[in-house]
Amino acid sequence: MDRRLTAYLLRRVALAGVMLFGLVCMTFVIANVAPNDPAALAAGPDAGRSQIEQARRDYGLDRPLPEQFWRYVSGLARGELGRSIATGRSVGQDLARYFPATLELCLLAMLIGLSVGVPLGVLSALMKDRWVDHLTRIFAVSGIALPPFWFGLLLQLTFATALGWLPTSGRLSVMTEPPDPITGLLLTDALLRGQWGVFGEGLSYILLPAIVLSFPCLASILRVNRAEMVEALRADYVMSAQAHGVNPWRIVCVHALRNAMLPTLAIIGLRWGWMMSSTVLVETVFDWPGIGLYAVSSAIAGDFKPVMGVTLIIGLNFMAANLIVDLLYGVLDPRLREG
Amino acid sequence: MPSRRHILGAFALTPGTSFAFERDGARKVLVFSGNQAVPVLDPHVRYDWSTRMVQQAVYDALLKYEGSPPRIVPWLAERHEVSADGLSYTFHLVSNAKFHDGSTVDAEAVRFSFERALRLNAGIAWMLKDFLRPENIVAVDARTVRFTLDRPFAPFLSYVPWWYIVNPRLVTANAVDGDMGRRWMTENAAGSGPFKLRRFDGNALIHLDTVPEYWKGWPMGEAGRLSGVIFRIIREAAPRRAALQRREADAITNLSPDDISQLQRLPGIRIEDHPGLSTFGIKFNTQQGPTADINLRKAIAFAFDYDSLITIHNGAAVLQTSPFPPAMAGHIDVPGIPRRDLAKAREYLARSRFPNGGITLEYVHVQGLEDARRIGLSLLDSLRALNIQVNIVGQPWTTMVSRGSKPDTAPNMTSVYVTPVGTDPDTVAYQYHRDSWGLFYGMSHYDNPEVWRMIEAARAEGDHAKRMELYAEIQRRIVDDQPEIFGMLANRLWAMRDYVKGFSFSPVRLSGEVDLYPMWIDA
Amino acid sequence: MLLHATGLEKTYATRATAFRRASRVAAVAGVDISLAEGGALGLVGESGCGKSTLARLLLRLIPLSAGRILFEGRDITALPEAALRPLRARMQLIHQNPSAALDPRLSVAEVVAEPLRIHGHDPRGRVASLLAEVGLPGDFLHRYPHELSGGQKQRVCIARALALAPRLLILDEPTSALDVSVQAQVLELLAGLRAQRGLAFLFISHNLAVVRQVCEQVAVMYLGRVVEQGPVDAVLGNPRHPYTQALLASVPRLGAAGVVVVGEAPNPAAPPPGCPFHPRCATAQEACRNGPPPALRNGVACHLAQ
Amino acid sequence: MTPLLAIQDYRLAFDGFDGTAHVLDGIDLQLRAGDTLGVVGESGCGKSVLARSLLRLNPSPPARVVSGQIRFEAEDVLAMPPARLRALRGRRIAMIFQDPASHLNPLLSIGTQMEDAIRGQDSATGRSRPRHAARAHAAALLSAVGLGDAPRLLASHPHQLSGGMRQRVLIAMALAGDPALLVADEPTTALDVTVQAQVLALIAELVRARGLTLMLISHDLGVIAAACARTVVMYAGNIVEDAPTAALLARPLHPYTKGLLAAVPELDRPDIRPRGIPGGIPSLRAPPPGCRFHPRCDRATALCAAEKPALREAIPGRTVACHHAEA
Amino acid sequence: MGRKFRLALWLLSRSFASMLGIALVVSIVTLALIGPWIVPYPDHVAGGIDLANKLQPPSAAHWFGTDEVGLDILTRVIIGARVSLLVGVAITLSAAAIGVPLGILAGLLGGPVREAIMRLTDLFLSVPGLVLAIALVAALGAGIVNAMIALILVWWPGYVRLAESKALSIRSEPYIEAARVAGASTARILWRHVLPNSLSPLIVKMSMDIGQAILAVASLGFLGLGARPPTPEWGAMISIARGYLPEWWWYAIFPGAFIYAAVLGFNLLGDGLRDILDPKSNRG
Repeated sequence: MDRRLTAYLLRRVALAGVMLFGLVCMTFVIANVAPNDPAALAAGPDAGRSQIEQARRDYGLDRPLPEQFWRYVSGLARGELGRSIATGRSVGQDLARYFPATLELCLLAMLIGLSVGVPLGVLSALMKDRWVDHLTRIFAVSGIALPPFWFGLLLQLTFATALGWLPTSGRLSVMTEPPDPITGLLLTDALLRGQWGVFGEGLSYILLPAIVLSFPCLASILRVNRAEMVEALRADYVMSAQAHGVNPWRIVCVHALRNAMLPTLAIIGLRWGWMMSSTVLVETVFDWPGIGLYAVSSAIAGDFKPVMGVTLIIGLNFMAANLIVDLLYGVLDPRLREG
Repeated sequence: MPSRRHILGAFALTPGTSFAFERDGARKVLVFSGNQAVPVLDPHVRYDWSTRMVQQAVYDALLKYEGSPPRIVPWLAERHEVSADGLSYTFHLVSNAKFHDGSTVDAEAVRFSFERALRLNAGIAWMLKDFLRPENIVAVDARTVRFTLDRPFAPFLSYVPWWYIVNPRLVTANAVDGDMGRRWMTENAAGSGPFKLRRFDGNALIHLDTVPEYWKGWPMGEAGRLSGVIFRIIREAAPRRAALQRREADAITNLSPDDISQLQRLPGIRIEDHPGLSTFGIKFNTQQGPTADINLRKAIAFAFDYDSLITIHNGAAVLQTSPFPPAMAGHIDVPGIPRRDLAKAREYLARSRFPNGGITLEYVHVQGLEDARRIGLSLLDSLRALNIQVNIVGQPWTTMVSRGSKPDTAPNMTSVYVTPVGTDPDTVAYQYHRDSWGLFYGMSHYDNPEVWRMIEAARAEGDHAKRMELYAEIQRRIVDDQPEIFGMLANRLWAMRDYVKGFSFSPVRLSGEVDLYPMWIDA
Repeated sequence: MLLHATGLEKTYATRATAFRRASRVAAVAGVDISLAEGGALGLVGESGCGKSTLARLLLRLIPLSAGRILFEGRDITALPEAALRPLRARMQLIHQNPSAALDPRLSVAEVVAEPLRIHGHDPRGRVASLLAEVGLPGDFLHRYPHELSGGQKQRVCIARALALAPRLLILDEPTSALDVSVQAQVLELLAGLRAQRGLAFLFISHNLAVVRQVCEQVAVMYLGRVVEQGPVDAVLGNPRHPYTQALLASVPRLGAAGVVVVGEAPNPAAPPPGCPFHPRCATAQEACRNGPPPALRNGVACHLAQ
Repeated sequence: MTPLLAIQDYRLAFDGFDGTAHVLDGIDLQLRAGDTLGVVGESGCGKSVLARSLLRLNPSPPARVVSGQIRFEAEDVLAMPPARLRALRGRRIAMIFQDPASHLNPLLSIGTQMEDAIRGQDSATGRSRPRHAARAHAAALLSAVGLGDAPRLLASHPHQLSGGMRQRVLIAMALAGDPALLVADEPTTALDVTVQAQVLALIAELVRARGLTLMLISHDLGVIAAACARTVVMYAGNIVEDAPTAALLARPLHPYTKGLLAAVPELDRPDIRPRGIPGGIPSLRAPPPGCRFHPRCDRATALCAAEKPALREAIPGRTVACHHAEA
Repeated sequence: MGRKFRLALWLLSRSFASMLGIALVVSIVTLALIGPWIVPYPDHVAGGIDLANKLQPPSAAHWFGTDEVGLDILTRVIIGARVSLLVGVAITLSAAAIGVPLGILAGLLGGPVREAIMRLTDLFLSVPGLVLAIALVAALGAGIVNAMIALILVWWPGYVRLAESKALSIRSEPYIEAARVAGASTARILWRHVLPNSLSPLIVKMSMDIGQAILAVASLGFLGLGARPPTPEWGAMISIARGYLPEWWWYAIFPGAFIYAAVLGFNLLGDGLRDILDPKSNRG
């Protein structure tokens, strides 16, 4: 890695640091505009005044806000994300437990999105203004328009309840012990450990939520890819490749698609963050034990430290995804590589 | 309704045949499912129905509640004595009780556990905190422990079953920074109960193994003993119900009345439907705003459509006839407790500061509580007759409690479920004491010094008959002052496969909580 | 002197990315330009030589890196934008691509009226006469740019530029986007306007024949510098700088192919040392390769031509 | 002898919202092997569309062939099945384009693009050649267009090359299939004048050395004059004049050709003021009846508005489409 | 402009998807406008309950069946269109009203102003929108107004981005230079040239965003953080209805289908408009 790239990376990381601080400030403000009393939550329903005051001291809620903020930020610097008021558990540890589930879900969804979206985009572009194209476009817009929670319920109703092909919710059946973690991603671990049964079962559980989650992303990829393919197929270099008698398949799959994939890549970077964000809906529907469900249940209970933690993790993911996309751009686009 | 049958046939029953209960080797595993997670297992830090169900499975206490009406039976303590002045309680422990690591449950463990709970000052601590100081718990000998209260406290024994005994050796070994093992105990157990933790993921699944050599033995006999129990958290009603139908779960709870009426019709499924102890009331703000006016409160109470409470629950509820639940000692049916009577309602309204209505009142419920929301709709519908608008607001628990802590901010009306943790009437009566002001069950900021005096007196009264007399009067007075709409007691509901045996109901347990110890599968 | 600029320089900095170093590009490097009232100076050179940048520097549309500009004898180098605005009435610009130079949402009448409104004149009546002056009939007033042909659009642009009665017109390749038959019409129009209104032209073009038609003076630019300057007939009839010679020789004549000159203009971000033209120059010598870039003396900037 | 290329009454229309644009309106053109033909005309006259028609590169829709035939080596181009068409493209007819920057794929290396062209030709002729052989052939082609240091060049990407080099690379790719006809569509318009001279010289040299037939499209009569022995003048979708270049320049017959010549400023004759042709190019959606040039023509008569003049041989070896072109 | 308008119509009519979009949007808007006068049970809009009739399947009396307190679902779904449309439009307009001026300012002024605005925008863009909205609504309390505030807060940065990039690209247009040469001030350039020429992509984005805002509000409603009872809101209806699946399927199906139709309509319309007004833009 040369020095320029290192310097660039450092600059981006520093920028990300500033953004994260901004995020922390924002979430902290939100957590504290609420006219609620977290100590009452911490102390439990039947607690008397003495227990509530005890909880207030335990969680440092009796300190002035600037001090609380300082404690939170300095905790972050040490890698601590604070404690959940409702459960007293460390948010960092909770996230470490739930994030792999979400990551696995998002990775699979992205995989589905790419492997369906790109070919459909190409097909649609090749068939521009034919009925295949119209159908694909309506399909693509549907992906964005379908409420994920409703779509999820419909899939559950069809494939789990009516047909009984797939399980309704959860990540594994009750009697299946998850494989010992290597990566923390259940499917990967099952594969690495050669536990095919667990892998198959895990797949049957993740399939529906991953499909629902992938839909908007798939649709975006499809739309961008189609538009860019249409553009690329009209481009002068495609015409000259045709004139030079280059194999038509190669023109589509290499000459045009390579160019169309660049903007598609940018969309993937953007969508990664959105996708993580929409896990709050999908995980709620499918009882998927990830950070989305964690965020929703905490937020509804008025427990904000977990929500702040989830916001930070998703923000971080968003930034990382965009950094990776920028770097990939440099790899794929020779124009960016050298002056 | 043929159409519904048809749907049911299509949606629900097809897969049922291919599933059976879980097995672990030769033994069976019971899968129980509810909606509520168990984030913190520490018995001295937290309790709610799901948490306490698991705590009850892995821990033992000196005494235990059983049956309906609930009785207190000896458990770790084979017997106990109370001194004549009502201050000193002496418990004698059984000889054979062992923690899961093999060490004996001795008097020191009991002392340690009570002290730990009091010092942590969380969870259950409120029950005894004001009467018992840690230094007044003495391990007299290895099998005798004595508690000396600061002042007489009649409900003492009714709380003891919720004070679980933890293994001092394990707790001390895992203490960090003087936290008395709090961090470790969040996800680990140090108990002597009938079950051990096998897998603990408080948000998704808790797998408990039976302890074969449990000191108390197994009521169903060794042959019927389960391999263990899985508590699976399924947050949504529909998939939970589907899980029961597909036999992915053997027993489920947190059911809506409509779920029950649905499941009742299915073969192989049994409904457990029992009168509960939790009261639902709509607390008025008696200090500030329009509802400070007793005539308005009465008007609302007479306008409310009580029958809708029963209809909403498909009949699985009974109306309150007193502030106290019927199962509570000292309960009386208070004569004249309001029922819908629009003429009377209008009469009271005419006497209030708002003779023609024309006001909007806020009705707050905990966000996500379906029943409370629906009752809000019913209230809204009822009060239209008085030309009173209702603004239904769902708020997080924290916000609701924080608002209710002061009369200035407390909502006009707040829907509140209250579950007494013991059978002693003081548990309920004390809600109406000044000390409860601002706590969630004290949101009405009920102000009647005479009632307060009677509550204090009843609390310290040793004579049972006199105590009950006092409580009867307290109930009458409270109904007179109408600090709330006295609502209903919803039935506790479970649905289980018919091969699930050993279920025993006790109203003192919290909403979905079951005693897992006696349960087994007969198939 | 209507316009007198000395030592104009413009360097751009490009930003560094993950894969690219930040660099500085000298688009214009030390150019002196003078234009007399009513004169016409041609600015010729190949693409990227800095002639368009120079035009925008002179109009103060982009910030200068160095140099001094006198317009009507007044130093406008450091004049703030607000103080510059009234002066803009007297120095106008015609763009290369008339399609892009017209706001697609404004009608012809609105386009021509805009400068008048900005400077507080009543546009009524003037617009139609301006259009007539550039040879467009009155029924064009309510048309939109997309309804016009290229030549007509350029006429509208000229009308807009003339609205404020400027003294100086800077024309940035005004006919290169037009067809030959239309180009001749527009050139005729421009020549007529210049004669009638006594305008001064700074006429930028890569087409030497057009410059020779329109201008009295010419400056030849190469890589940000003026390499030869003088009366148009002298420079184009008897070029002294090897680059000017090459440029003239390359033009295909009717009936004769152009003479081939080797190489292409170097990247302005990495100009060659010495005379920037030396890698392509048939007569280059040691001094051309290593010495400093030659300065413009007696109308030519060449180590060998003096 | 059959001509290499024969176009008969070729009409092409573009369908759009505003109606149908009759972009080519009955083109008749023949080309013999070894010809160097220039096609000149102003923007929108249809010269590029005509060039692309030879390889059926006009996207359809919106393009639609209304009538006519294009025969190359006696085979009907318009009726070719896709496989034949691929064998035609690049191998028998090669094409180079106006803007070399946009006609090279920015993301692929020069080597990849050249190899694709070479292998495309191979598969069309049923030959197969290993990758390194294709690469060697690419290097040979590069040196044929005057580009040295092939290995480095093949590894580089289009943006690293200058405009002239890019056009040379495109020419090299056009030569990959050893074509009989080279169609060059404004090959120098985007280039600077010094580079333009280089590229024109290269094309002339290739035509000479390889015995190529050339069809050079340009709006610049100077460029055509430099490279072509014969010139065709197009106006609004019609061929209006077809003559040996020298004769055309010396004595244009069609009024439009005359106007065009008079409008070009001559570098060496500053004393002659160029004159424009009044009016503008007509709309192809609603072209004027009769001769499409008649509204701008100072010699137009009622006949011109009524009847479209056919191409006729006015002088031996020269044809013109004008009612009034005197011999 | 007549030709442009006709061209737009012609292009739209050629696209089946765009026509479908227009049809859906027109239907939803019509329903929203005349809803209160056509619903079969106007009483059921504001919460009168009818427990005797709860959970009735679709029938002649109740085309879409009834809900868990006996309210007519058709009535509530139609009135729900009013709520959703109002909220969607309000969120989009407010977000645009905040974002567009900031973006154009940033694009035109450049320098530190641009840096400040764009960094703030980037910050908000990197925030997971739905999570932030959930947190905000949870903090402020559930309710349609709070949901709107939260969504406006996460929505405006998109408009800054769009307006800025549009302003940047327009800034380098020769006609802006021409205006500067004519002596136009920055404000005049903004108002007369940049804003009108940025309108097309803005209109496209707003059309799409109305759909997305409807979806977002429904999502919050689904999580129990949207409209309060008795306000009929599609997402909140599904939130309750999911507890009644699968037996009482009609309760969840109809509100969901309406959300889908509404969002689909606005997105297809936006897509169609983009093809006409703004063909070169990227389609995220």
